[in-house]
Amino acid sequence: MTAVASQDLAAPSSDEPPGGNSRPAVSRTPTWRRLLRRPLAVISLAYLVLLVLAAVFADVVAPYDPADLDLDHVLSGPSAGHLLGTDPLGRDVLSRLIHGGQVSLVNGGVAALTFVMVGVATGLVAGFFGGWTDRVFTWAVDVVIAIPGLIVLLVVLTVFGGNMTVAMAALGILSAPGFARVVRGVTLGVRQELYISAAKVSGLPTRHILLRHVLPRVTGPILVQASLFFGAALLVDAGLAYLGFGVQPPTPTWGGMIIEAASVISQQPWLLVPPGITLALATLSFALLGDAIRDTSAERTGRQSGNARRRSAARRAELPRPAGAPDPAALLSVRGLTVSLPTSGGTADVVADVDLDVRPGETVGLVGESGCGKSITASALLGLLPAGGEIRTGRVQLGDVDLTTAGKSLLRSVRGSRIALISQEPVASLDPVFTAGQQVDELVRRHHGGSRQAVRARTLELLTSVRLRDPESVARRYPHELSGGMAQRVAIAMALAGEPDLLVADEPTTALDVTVQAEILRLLQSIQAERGMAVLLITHDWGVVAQVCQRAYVMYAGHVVESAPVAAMIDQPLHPYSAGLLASMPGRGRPGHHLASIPGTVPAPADWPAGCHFAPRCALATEDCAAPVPLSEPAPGRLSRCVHHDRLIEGATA
Amino acid sequence: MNGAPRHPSLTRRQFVIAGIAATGGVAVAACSSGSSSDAYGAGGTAGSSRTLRFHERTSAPTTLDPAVGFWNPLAYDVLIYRAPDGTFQPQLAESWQYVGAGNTTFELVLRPDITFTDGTPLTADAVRANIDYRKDPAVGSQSAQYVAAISEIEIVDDLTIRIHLSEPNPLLPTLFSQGMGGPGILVSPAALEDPSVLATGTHGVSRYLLVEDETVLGDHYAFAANPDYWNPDEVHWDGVVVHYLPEESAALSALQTGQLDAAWASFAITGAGRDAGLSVTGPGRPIILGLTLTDRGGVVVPALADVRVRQALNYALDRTKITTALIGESGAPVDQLATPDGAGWNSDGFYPHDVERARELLTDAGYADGFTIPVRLPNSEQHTRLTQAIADALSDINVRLELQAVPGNQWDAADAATNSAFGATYLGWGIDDPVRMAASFWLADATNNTFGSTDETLQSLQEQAMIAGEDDREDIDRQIIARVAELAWFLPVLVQGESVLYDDELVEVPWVDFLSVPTVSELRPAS
Amino acid sequence: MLQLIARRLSVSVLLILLISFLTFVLQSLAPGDVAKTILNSGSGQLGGGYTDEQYQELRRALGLDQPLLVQYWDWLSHAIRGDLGVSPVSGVDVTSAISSRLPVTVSLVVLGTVVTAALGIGLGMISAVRGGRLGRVVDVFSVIGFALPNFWLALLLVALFAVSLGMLPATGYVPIDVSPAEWARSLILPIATLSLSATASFAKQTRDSMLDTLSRDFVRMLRANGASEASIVFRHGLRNAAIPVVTLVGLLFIGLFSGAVFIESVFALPGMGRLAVQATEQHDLPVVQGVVVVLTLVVVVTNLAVDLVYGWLNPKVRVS
Amino acid sequence: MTASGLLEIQDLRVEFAGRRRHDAGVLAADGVSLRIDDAETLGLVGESGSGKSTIGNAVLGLVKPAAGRILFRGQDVTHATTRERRRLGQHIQVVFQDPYSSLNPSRTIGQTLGEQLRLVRGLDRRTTRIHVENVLRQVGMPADTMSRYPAEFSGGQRQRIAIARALVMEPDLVICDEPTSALDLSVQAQILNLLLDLQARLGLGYLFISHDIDVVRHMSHRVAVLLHGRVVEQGPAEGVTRHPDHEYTRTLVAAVPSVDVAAEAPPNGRAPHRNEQGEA
Repeated sequence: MTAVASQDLAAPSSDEPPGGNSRPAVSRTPTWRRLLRRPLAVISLAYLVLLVLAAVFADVVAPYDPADLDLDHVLSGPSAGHLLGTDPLGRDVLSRLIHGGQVSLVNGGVAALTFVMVGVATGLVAGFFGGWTDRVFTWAVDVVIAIPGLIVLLVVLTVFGGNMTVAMAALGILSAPGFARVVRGVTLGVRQELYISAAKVSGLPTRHILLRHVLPRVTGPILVQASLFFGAALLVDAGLAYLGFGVQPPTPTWGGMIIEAASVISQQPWLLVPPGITLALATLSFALLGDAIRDTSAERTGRQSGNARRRSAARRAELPRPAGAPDPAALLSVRGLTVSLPTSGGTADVVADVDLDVRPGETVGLVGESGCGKSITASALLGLLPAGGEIRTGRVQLGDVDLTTAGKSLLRSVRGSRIALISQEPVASLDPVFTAGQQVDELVRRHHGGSRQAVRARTLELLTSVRLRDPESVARRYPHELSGGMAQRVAIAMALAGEPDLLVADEPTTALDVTVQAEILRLLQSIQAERGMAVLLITHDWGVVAQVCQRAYVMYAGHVVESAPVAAMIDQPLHPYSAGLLASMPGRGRPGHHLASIPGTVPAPADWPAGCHFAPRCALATEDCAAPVPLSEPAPGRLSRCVHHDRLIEGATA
Repeated sequence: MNGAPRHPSLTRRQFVIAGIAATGGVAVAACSSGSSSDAYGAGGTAGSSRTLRFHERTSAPTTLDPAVGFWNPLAYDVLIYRAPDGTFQPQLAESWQYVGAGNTTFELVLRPDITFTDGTPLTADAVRANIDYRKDPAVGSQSAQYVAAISEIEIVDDLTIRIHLSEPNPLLPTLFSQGMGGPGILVSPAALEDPSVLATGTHGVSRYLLVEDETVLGDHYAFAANPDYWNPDEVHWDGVVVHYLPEESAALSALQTGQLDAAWASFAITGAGRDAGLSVTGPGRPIILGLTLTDRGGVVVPALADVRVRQALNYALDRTKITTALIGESGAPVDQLATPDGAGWNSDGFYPHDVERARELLTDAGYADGFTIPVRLPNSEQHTRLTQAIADALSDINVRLELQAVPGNQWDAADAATNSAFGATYLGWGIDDPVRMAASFWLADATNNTFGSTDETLQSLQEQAMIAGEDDREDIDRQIIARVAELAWFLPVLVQGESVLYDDELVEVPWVDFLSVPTVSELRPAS
Repeated sequence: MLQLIARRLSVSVLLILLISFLTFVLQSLAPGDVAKTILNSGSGQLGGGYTDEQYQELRRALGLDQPLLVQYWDWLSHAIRGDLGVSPVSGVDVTSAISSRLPVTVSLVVLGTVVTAALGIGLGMISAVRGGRLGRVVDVFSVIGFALPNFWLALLLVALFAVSLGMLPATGYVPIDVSPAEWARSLILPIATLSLSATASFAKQTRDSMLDTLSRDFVRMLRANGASEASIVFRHGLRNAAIPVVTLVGLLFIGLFSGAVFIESVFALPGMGRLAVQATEQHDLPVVQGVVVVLTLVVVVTNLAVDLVYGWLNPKVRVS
Repeated sequence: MTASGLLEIQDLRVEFAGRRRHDAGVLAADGVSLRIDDAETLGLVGESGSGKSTIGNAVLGLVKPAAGRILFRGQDVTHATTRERRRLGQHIQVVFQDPYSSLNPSRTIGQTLGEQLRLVRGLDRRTTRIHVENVLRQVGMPADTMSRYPAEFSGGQRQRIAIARALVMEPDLVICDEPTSALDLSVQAQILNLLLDLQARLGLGYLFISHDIDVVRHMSHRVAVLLHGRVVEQGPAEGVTRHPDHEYTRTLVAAVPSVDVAAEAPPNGRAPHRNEQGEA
């Protein structure tokens, strides 16, 4: 076995291309800049800025003095002299609206500020320190939430002689608990983050950790909630005015103006419109802004931020060859399968030109690292591509059915009864709100029908067949009451309910401990032996492949790069990627010495080279690799997508 | 006096006051048919059963106890009825008179063969029990201060009672009529044994009986005609439902959609109601609005100590313009504390709009550059609006008003401790007999006389009035009002009334002019 | 289960004590008192119709001259026995004052919640499953619904449907036992007002929750193994998506009690909200306290109900 | 064995409170004694729930031991105060499993790496910068890494950065808590190689925690096997992993699927179906 690609590790950035062109720089843009790319956010922000500016420069902007009475022209509708008409004292409505922003916005601001300060301070402290602070917090929140807020607000206003600043601060406090819970929740989450532990280990002061590490993560929710609450506070401000708590005359406020209008609604209904609309638009803007902030900050901290816009057009041009004929002897025969998925910049092919055969009763491995398209291939087989995903070309022949052209109902009838799935996270793959038994029942009923008792009997039979020791008790349990191994057995029972010919096992043991993994693998093998069922096993673990598979396909960056009987492949891989992967297994290296490793990482679909996808990381790459490389058959029963496969053999024998 | 129990409610739901002129009380009321089919009771004309659905005002009575100020003409007959035209008419008392000169002894003769709805007969003892009930401080009756002057109650015979006073008072006919929760609103002595029943039930000599099942306290009250009432001619409806809608605009909507037959209406909906095709009569129930220039001693605002300054303020107002702009036809400008052509009214007036004159007076007083008056007022749309109009007018003579509007439930004109930090307070008062206004405003110990201002002339006029006969009072009243105006202790702006909006196919409203304070019991089916 | 209920209710007793005491203290700090309210209530004037002696005597008679704690204890010792006292202003028994108002508010709030939740969940489900344009419409309306002041909206609705079109009563309330049809008609506009603002945001939450559920592993697993689409959406999807939505229903229910204060004023409904506002204005402590106790109970019971439903829906938090 | 190794753990006991009040606590570490010398790697292997990470966290001061002692260079740091921790942070550092969670997404790499130098060591901006660039170079990252955010890097790159963060304080001991478990095979090899290089160059001691026996064997001088919070076997890496004494270790080793068996026999029928123990 050769070290295909051992590298000097100390050399700077030898392994991975600097800057990681696989992870684009989208999120370097500050949040506010990305916010400005959203038209609604811009409009909302512009409106709010306009309101604030108008309020600040009201004396300059407003056409009239807002307190200037004109008793000869009261309640006039809109006119050239008074664009929005006049109020019951003949004052200019537009000018009052402009000035009204001063008080209303300050009131909203006071409420929002209190809200944020109380909510953030308490939520942050409770979430970060936990323990008794958290218990006190939880208790206090329960109390405050149970307080009939509006009544207390009325009482507070009475106590403070209608002082709106105090009332708005009280509103902020009364509304803060819900928000504080959110902050606490986020903080609890952030506290679990390992970078917090790392900061603690380094001895960073708690204050620093809170302000620099936790707070910024809470900023998103803070901005969202503050924005929404600001809008809500404006409404409450107006509502309180409606109940008779206004600011001092002659100071105009929006709420006050609505009340004024309501008191003369029979005389001049128009007056209701300008303040109502101004207020509604302000609230609307705050809400939209909040939504936009939420969306952008989700974008920013999101972990997936691959973009594939650049190359996707070119990719389309490079159409795969016409699909070859399916293998008639195979149970499943895939030819020329090409799958595209939506990405931030359009769609990109993530699986290209895949051929794959599984014969009845055979166990076939599909091996590769993450991002190579293994799972997408499995999803495509089942017709379960994520939203926007699409099989662009190719055939998936399952017995006599071509799944790529099958209609929805045909597809549904095939699933479960001909082809079934178990997946990686056993507990997550069960519905948390139903018992294990109920979930198996459902599929048994679906595939076989029958009475309640018959269904349950069959369910217990299935649970027994997956070697669960006490099937009746397991049937009664909820997924969270099951261990990973038990959950995976239940999942297998579900998959077996329809007696499928082919089981797609998508990393079925990756999340399990080795001892449990061994049991599950044995279980799969014995079931397979009993039923003559074929298995397509998707995994990144060569050991698993070696243990249970007869043949294996190796995928790299959307391509099948090699296929061979497992033993032969492990003995002598015929593609540099398979060789590299095998060589980098710690179990095959010399302890304490460098492992052979492949430099770099699997590129994102948008960064796939036009020729051999592996060429940029390949020690054997030459100019020949720049052109698309077809699969060739260097030995009987073996396929390789490498022009240099012969050099691998030389290396091995050398 | 009388009172409409408009307790000062805080909101903009008009806490307008139903102050009511010395004449009748306002009533509430209405009867109800036995089977109301919608929120407002049955429609008015339907066949044999006629129910009146009526909106009284925006704040509901707090209690049905008539001693606490709320007189319901449907449920409580009174000894002496003060009619909408201001005259006193016999109701449960057949006659009454002062005995001797000096207004210190008053005799009432009761109508015979009257029983309360609970069957108790009406006797002189019942009247005494009612007087005693008003005296109880725990009851909190507004008439308590007037009843307090009753030193002795003499039962002459079963139907005759004599009241002896510790000091002269010419207003006992008023005290025994429907105003201010007085003892003339007779409550069954049986009920007075346990007064707690008065809050939610009616226990008088009643034209209509409260239908408790169809009543929601504080929202609407249903009444059905009392078949045993002593004077069936006065029972016009089979039922009356009295509503208190929290918003006037809601009342207007209800009138327009036929959910109500009639409603009291302020300026805010009167015009719109007329435009919508409803009939309008009024305005009545006058109330005077403006400012009380409380600081006549110049404690807070030295300038106000000078009578020329106070007069200047009065000259500076264009009352006609303000009245027209603010309330249109629902009121009239006034420059004195009286209703046009009512008791004490001086028809020549005192303060025409004359800014020049105002400036001269200010200059003479040394305040040509003006000054600032802190003003305290209740924070309700209508009152702040008027105060701002006043402020705007005064700014022409460089006088600035610094407004402090407090929530309605904190507003109290009698709260001297708080109000003494202000130069002026808001004035909203249902015009009353000048003699009684004195006790509220211009006697040294008057409840609303924040700084205890006194004036000898007013003092002596008051003394004359207290002992004067009915015929002499008219002139003395006029002198009192004139003196108050000359002193310029107030800045009255307008008298505002309310109108009745109604559907004239269903209801007939028999009066109304500015003085009148009609009661719902006078509404009758359209003929 | 019973233990949980018992524990929660016992905690809520403490809660009610605390909150009632806070309200009591706050109310007592407020300028003015119920004696003034009573004295002014019949004067027909803007205050000022009484003498100081009268005022002091009435205060004594009402026990307002007692120390605060004595007054509170007096209230509490009666309240414990289920006697919420008598309003000094109206003389009405607080329990009956509240119980005569409660049906109105409860009709409003319960129907409002049901309508909002039903419409919201329905719309949310449809837009989650169908997606696309409906989803965007729901988004837009949820924000607009949030932004409109509800009393303002109410005024507009009355102007349109009651006054201009004459289709519905503008104001007023008919008890259900008088006429169920009229009862329903009298509540249409108020409930429309309450629901308009909340329905869309409800739909949005439901949709988000539904989409989240539908993107989970187990849904893929069910699909892959042949479960029917109807079962996936209605059995698995709805049940899982309902977990956060139930919390929302609880919040909505509690929130509508506040919203009802405004709605009751605009539509002249004789409910608790108006009672509360009026009592606050009048310094009518027993009534305010009564309302506070009832509302606190509503909150406590609602939260308990939400927790129970939550546990029923979500076995992970189920308490044995 | 000298009295004062680099790190010595004596009879360590860590309990976690039960989920509910009356539940018995869970023993996450029960009488664990371990020792690491300078430039030595001690491998800690076990399945999930065996308490291997807890031991690491106890050394780091992230969980409070219920009993036992932790000695760093002979000095008891079991209950170090915040101040002592700060000093200790310059000697003991950590590399965690999840390269996504271990870097604050809202701070640049430069901020994350530099803050400890500035706040704990009190270095000025310029010195800090030089220092950070230097460390980044050591782990094979370009200098412009400093101004970038974690989201711009792949998992392997992040793990390099996380290693750089540990190294920036020039520690003597690095706790490697499953440092490659989240990485793909080819990247895992790169990181393992890097860790070996750094140890050779800087003389670091590693506490290498992993569930993967192959990785542990490859990296460690000595290995301790954990089961339910107890060390069941401890000794030289080759010996423990190739010729285990303890029953559990044997099960563990046997359970690891080996690639080399495939070459020997065809898979089907090869694996004799042992009587399986169902779980319940």
